[in-house]
Amino acid sequence: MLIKPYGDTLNDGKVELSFTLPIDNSVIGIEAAKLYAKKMGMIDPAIVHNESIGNGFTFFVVYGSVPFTIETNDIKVKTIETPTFSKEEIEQLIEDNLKRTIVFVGASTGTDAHTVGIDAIMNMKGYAGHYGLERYKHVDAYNMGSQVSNEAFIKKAKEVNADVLLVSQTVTQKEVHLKNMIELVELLEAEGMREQVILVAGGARITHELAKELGYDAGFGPGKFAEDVASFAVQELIRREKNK
Amino acid sequence: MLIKPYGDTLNDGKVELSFTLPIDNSVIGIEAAKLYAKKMGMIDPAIVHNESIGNGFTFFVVYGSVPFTIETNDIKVKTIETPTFSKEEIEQLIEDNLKRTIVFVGASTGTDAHTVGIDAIMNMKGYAGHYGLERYKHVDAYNMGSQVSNEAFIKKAKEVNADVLLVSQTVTQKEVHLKNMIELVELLEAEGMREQVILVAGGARITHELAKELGYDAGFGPGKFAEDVASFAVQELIRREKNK
Amino acid sequence: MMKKLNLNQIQIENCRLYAQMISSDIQNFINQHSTVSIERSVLRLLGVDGVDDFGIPVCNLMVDDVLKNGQIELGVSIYLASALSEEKLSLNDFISKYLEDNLSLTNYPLISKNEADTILKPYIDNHFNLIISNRQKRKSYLHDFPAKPTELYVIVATGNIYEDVIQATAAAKAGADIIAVIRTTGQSLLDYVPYGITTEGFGGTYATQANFRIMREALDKVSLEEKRYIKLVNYASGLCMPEIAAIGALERLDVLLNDSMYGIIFRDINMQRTFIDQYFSRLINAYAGIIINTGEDNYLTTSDAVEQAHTVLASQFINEQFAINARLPKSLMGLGHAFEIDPSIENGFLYELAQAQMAREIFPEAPLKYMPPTKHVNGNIFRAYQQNTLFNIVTTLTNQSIHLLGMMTEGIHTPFMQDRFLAIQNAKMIQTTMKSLGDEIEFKEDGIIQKRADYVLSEAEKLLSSIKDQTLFSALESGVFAEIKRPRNGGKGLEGVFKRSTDYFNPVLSRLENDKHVD
Amino acid sequence: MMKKLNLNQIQIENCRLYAQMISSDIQNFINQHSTVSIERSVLRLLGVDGVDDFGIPVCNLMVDDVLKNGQIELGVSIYLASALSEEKLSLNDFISKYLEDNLSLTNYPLISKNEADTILKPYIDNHFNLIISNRQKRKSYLHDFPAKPTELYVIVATGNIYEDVIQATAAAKAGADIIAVIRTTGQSLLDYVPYGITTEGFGGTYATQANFRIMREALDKVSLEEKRYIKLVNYASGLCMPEIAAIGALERLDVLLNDSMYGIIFRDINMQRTFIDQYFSRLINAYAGIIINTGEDNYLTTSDAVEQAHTVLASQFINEQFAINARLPKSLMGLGHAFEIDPSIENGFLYELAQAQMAREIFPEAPLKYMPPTKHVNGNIFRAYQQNTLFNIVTTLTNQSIHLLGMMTEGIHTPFMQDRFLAIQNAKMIQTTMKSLGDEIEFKEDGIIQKRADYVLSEAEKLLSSIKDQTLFSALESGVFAEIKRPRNGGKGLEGVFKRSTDYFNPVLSRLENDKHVD
Ligand code: B12
Ligand code: B12
Ligand SMILES: Cc1ncc(COP(=O)(O)O)c(C=O)c1O
Ligand SMILES: Cc1ncc(COP(=O)(O)O)c(C=O)c1O
Repeated sequence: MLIKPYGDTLNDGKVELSFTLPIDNSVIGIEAAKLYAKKMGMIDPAIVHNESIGNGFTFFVVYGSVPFTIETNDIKVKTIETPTFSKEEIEQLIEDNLKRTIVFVGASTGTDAHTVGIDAIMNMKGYAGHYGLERYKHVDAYNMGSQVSNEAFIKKAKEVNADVLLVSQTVTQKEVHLKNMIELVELLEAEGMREQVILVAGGARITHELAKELGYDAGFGPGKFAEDVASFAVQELIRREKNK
Repeated sequence: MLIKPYGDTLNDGKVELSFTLPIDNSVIGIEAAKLYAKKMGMIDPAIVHNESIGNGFTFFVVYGSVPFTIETNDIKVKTIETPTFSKEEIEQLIEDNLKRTIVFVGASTGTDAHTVGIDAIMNMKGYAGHYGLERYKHVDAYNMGSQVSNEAFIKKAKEVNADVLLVSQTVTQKEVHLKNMIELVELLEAEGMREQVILVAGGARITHELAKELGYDAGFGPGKFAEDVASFAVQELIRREKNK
Repeated sequence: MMKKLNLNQIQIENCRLYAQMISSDIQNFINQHSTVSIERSVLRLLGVDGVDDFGIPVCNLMVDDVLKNGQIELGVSIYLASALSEEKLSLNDFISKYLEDNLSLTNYPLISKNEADTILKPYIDNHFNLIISNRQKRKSYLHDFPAKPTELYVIVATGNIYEDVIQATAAAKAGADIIAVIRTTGQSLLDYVPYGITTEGFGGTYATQANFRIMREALDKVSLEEKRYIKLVNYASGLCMPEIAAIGALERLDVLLNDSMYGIIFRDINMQRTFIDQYFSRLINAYAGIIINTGEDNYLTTSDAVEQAHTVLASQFINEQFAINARLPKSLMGLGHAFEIDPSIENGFLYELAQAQMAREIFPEAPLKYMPPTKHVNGNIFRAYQQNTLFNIVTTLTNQSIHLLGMMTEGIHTPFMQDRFLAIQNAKMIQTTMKSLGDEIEFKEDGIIQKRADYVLSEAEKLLSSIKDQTLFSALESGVFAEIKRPRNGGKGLEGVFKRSTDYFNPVLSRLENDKHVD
Repeated sequence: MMKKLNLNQIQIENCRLYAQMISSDIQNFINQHSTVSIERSVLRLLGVDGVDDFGIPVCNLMVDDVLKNGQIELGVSIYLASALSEEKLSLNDFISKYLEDNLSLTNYPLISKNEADTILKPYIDNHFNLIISNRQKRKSYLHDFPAKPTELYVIVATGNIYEDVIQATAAAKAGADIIAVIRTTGQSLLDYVPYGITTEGFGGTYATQANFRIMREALDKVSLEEKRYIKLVNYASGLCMPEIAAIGALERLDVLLNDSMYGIIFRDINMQRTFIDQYFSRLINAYAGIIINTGEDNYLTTSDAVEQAHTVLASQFINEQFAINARLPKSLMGLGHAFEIDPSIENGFLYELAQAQMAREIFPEAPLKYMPPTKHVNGNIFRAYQQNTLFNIVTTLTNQSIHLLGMMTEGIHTPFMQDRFLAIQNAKMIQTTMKSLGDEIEFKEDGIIQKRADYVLSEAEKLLSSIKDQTLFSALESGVFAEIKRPRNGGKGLEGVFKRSTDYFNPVLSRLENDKHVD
């Protein structure tokens, strides 16, 4: 299907755009904003608001139509293909297929101090009504908290013989998460551990695609809970055991 | 000067974009939004919000960097070049140079029923602390109100021997104002009156550029008051008298 | 409801009394007149429909016919009845013949009123029963899905009825309870109702019976899906006020904008015409159980909301009395007001709160229609979103009934789908997080809020007293509302007004004035 | 200020009493200890500055030197004084020599405390006078441009101090009264203060003395232009809390984040280290007239704001007592709290209002720091803008002092320039349109708001009583705040804690503890 943005009529292509230009609020400034919007493909953009925000900077709001279309049939996105089961179903799966306790180790790694995300996945209490991994039968869940160095993380993983590593990354400013996430993969490879574990990342700006690109087995963003990651991990473990 | 949008660092090119796509809120939908943002020139756009707004429509908010630059020195905009004087200065100008009463006729024309704009310019009371034309010495101001047909407008202009015609247009939906404004010029030309009057347009979405394109002598948008249009008109009248 | 403002009850009674005197003066005038639009509505309620080859509605053809060739003072009904009687045709067959053979209604010998009554009765019954059944259908919906005390109202205005349906459905799913289809710019000045399904309009969609039907069907569908009865609104004000009311009644609209003076002030429609028309259209609304909405909010889009607040209240009192005259119960009086104070004015919010609470206390049973900020909204969509939050707060604190949501793009364009969605979210957040705040707070005695309400009420009392002294006609001539002056014999549509002859015959009017309202 | 909540005054007194008992227990511990960071701050306040060729601050070199080669229990000052005395060099010359010749401070015969006092006095005087003169400069600014009761606080966080200056200046011009330069991610875990001007940081800019100076100069400039004294904020919490306080005092910062427990709970810094450090840093702040800000708001970004509201209040009482111990007057106690209730919770706004008003009534003289919604902010920037409006309303209604503005992009990135501008506009609109609303409304007796405040106070009382019974150390071990558990001997920085010897010498501490505060 070919689609365009929808303002109030199919295919009108209407979008809203706002930005700040380092220029005075003047006719030249307004024209510059209009040109910019045009460069972005807007046809006859309307500068509906222009306001000086101090010191030679002006804030603009622009509305206009953009003519591009997207063919949705051509879109291919990497997604996690295994289904999500309920806590009970997952417990049953482990019981039936793995017949042992699965060990998860999780942390907010690097300099990242955000724990709410990893806690949401791991802590007993869970988040938004979804219990965390600590409450799962046949699961040992070690939540190392935040600001855990990759080295300490790997050390712990070895110590408890982890099946699944859960990495949470929230701060993405200046791509600090990429550096940190890649470093972990490199360290794991150096230790010869990469193939032994299921490596999973999560966080507000983490997508499955990104995680795969960085060499992880899966990535989870907002709106994902313990059952999502546990479903993936358990099914992947079963698959791997079978392939052995 | 070469400029780009400013998020929090010079030339980071950051802009905010929002739109609705006629697609479900799904990974495919999110990818479509991302592709759209890329088509608009955004490098590595972040879909920071995606929410179903019912019935197969999804609302997106996107942030990202756009690499285009604008050379501000190349920008040429048509602007009104005469200065704006105060009410008293304008009255003095008329007294010194024209030595007669100047007649303004104004209306919100066509089907447009918005009077606040034209009232702001013409009524005694004025707007935002700027007195309207009715209060000016040596000025006769006829405000015909709203929904005035172009024919009735011209009739009145003839009747009172108008020097300046003030057209207010607020409704711009489906370009209804363009049609109406052009029609007035054509009618004036047909009547052989176009050169006899100063023809001025105003309204929330009217720019001087647009007005000139449509064959008007000037156009005034938000933040313009009686003294702006009176300054222009009086100086233009003086210029024309001199050229005679 | 808690009384928080400690209003002077005697002043309120005085206001009502003055307004009653003002309106009964005008009502005398109304009762002696009719208009072409009333006559056309009568035809519509008898079942005259359709257009000729040039697209002119048959109702218009017939009334113009009588206007030109007969005595319109007798009313169009007697002519139609006489024609039917002579031709011995059903109405539909007669209309075909009328169009084909280019007949005139005035070419038939006039029968007696009694005979005419008999001939027209089945047609009237038929359409009145339709209206009653619509009313009952609405009632049954509302029984299954009771209405919330504050209902969220949004507009659609694409110009294309099919596009409107898409957006209305999405809005309903997002939480809107009431959908208004804004009319195209300029329709109110047409002296006929456009016909058929339309897909082209400017800043709104043509109000036609066919468009009403399409939207009503769509909303019924989503009502069942959402288990909320979604109300449909259109605009009656204009040269065709009574006709829109008629087709609104036939197509089960739930709310009609139907002010007694809006057309005069904001559309330069002649005041005589407007007063006469509003009476008839309100009679229809009363019969059909349609909530009317008045347009006091518009005063504040034109004049300053701080200075002219009392004109809103005065006008609400007048609208109330005209509504009573037209048999509207309080529960159908959607009196209008608005949140239009410049947000840069110190304590503006307190004045808004005072005004809204005052309306609530003075008209406790009315389904008050509360309009959002518009005039002081500019192109800064974030600022606008905030202004709407403030408006939503006042609505929630003062229990307004019909909550017309503000759009963040008010300063720019008619709403995009996302604008409407975000507006609904805004209102819902306030309704949730501030649910009981209104019950929790009390206003300081003799504080700014109480004093403001007291002041506005006193000013309204003075204004009403002065209008009463000079008659409403001349008050309007002097620009008492929205500072707009209108001459009694100026404006559009005066040519469509006529004095009823003593033999004036209008069986629809009689029933509207006398039938018991069936609920 | 009006009392609106009808709070139980006895419970409040009990809370204060328990908190006093809790803190004096810890204070005994504090008074027997010092830390490497305290010793480094002492060096800084004597005038030790600069870094070696590897970028290591001289303060760190010297303290580590004594730690390794001497008896740090005696304090670093005695070693420095002895070195100066023996070398007969000025401090600066000695430092050069120390670096060049790779000396050790421990290679000099220790002189007596009295001698040491005499040698160090001019250096201390010098720096203390600088601090006093800063304090007076601030006072004179505030005399010329008196501060508003509610000050608008925004952050800059570009990572580049020059970019920060541009944004801070723009924000000040747009109406911000207080500018905080957020620190780079991770700085609080560095056991040294980075040196010099920096242009690279993640999610914030390095806190260095040079950066402080650049920003202070820029803000002084804009203060004069805007005729408003623009306050400068940074973050003391972390392993270098006392050192940041020292350089903050020297560079005329006006506000420092300086909680007694934040580092323990949110940065996993050892609790002994933190308590000892916070005391010393607060002594400096008290001396320098720097407002401290506490971090109770963080409890609610981690735990649920409805359930854990009482932990905020309990912690405020504890922070208050620690502040008193460190000689901070009430006017410098910027106790923290936050608007963090999920907006989809029914009547959540009422709970926020109750909590904020309660803080205001219990700590009437404190310049309360009120934090905006963050946790329940998502990528919908319009929704976020609305949440910030609600927050701004509570601030205005309850007269909070330091009003940390919420950003519509909180769920996304550190603020863009336009985000900050719009945030300021949002707050200003509320301050104007709702100016006197707080004085105008009263809360219903025993209504939801009063009951909520009463409940939270009772829970805080219970919590404080239980902490008092078990000591704060073990309460923290059991995860009493933000549901985070920290072992007494765990976390970072314990190795930097030492017990003072009976001969411990710290002339800076003596003066901070005993000098009259000069205002
Ligand atoms: C709470 C919070 C804090 C708290 C953290 C408290 C704590 N105990 O965690 C405090 C106040 C300490 C804090 C500090 C900072 N923060 Co902060 N913080 C936030 C905030 C408000 C909420 C984050 C949150 O808890 N979300 C709720 C959780 C449940 O969502 P989530 O993490 O996305 O998790 C979900 C999924 O992503 C997924 N998930 C997450 N992790 C994982 C892992 C796995 C394996 C799986 C499967 C799934 C998964 O599951 C969860 C449930 O669905 C956000 C803004 C916002 N509204 O998002 C800023 C925010 C994240 N913080 C930010 C910043 C910059 C900081 C600081 C660096 C600021 C500074 N310079 O001081 C500091 C330093 C922190 C550091 N060193 O890392 C920025 C990040 C910008 C960016 N994109 O890089 C944000 C966006 C705010 C902003 N606009 O500036 N912060
Ligand atoms: C007030 C108002 C009304 C009032 C008008 C009352 C009255 N007496 O004027 C009422 C309620 C009647 C109304 C009705 C409608 N309105 Co209206 N209305 C507005 C509103 C809220 C404010 C306009 C205003 O008064 N601005 C204040 C004045 C002072 O500003 P201004 O006009 O720009 O004037 C300044 C300058 O432009 C300039 N200027 C203006 N004219 C001139 C002329 C000259 C010669 C000069 C020199 C200068 C000049 O000077 C002024 C002072 O600086 C705007 C939304 C908004 N916030 O802008 C919508 C808006 C303009 N309306 C709109 C619409 C669609 C309608 C309707 C068509 C809706 C409908 N279908 O029913 C109707 C029909 C009107 C019609 N037939 O034209 C749309 C227009 C969309 C578009 N771009 O086309 C808007 C933007 C709202 C929206 N978002 O949908 N409206
Ligand atoms: C009472 C009333 N009628 C009608 C309308 C709009 O009708 P129109 O613009 O089509 O005349 C409004 C709009 O604001 C109104 O308030
Ligand atoms: C009391 C306190 N100190 C410090 C900080 C931030 O410091 P950092 O993240 O650099 O440790 C905060 C931030 O929220 C705080 O509340």
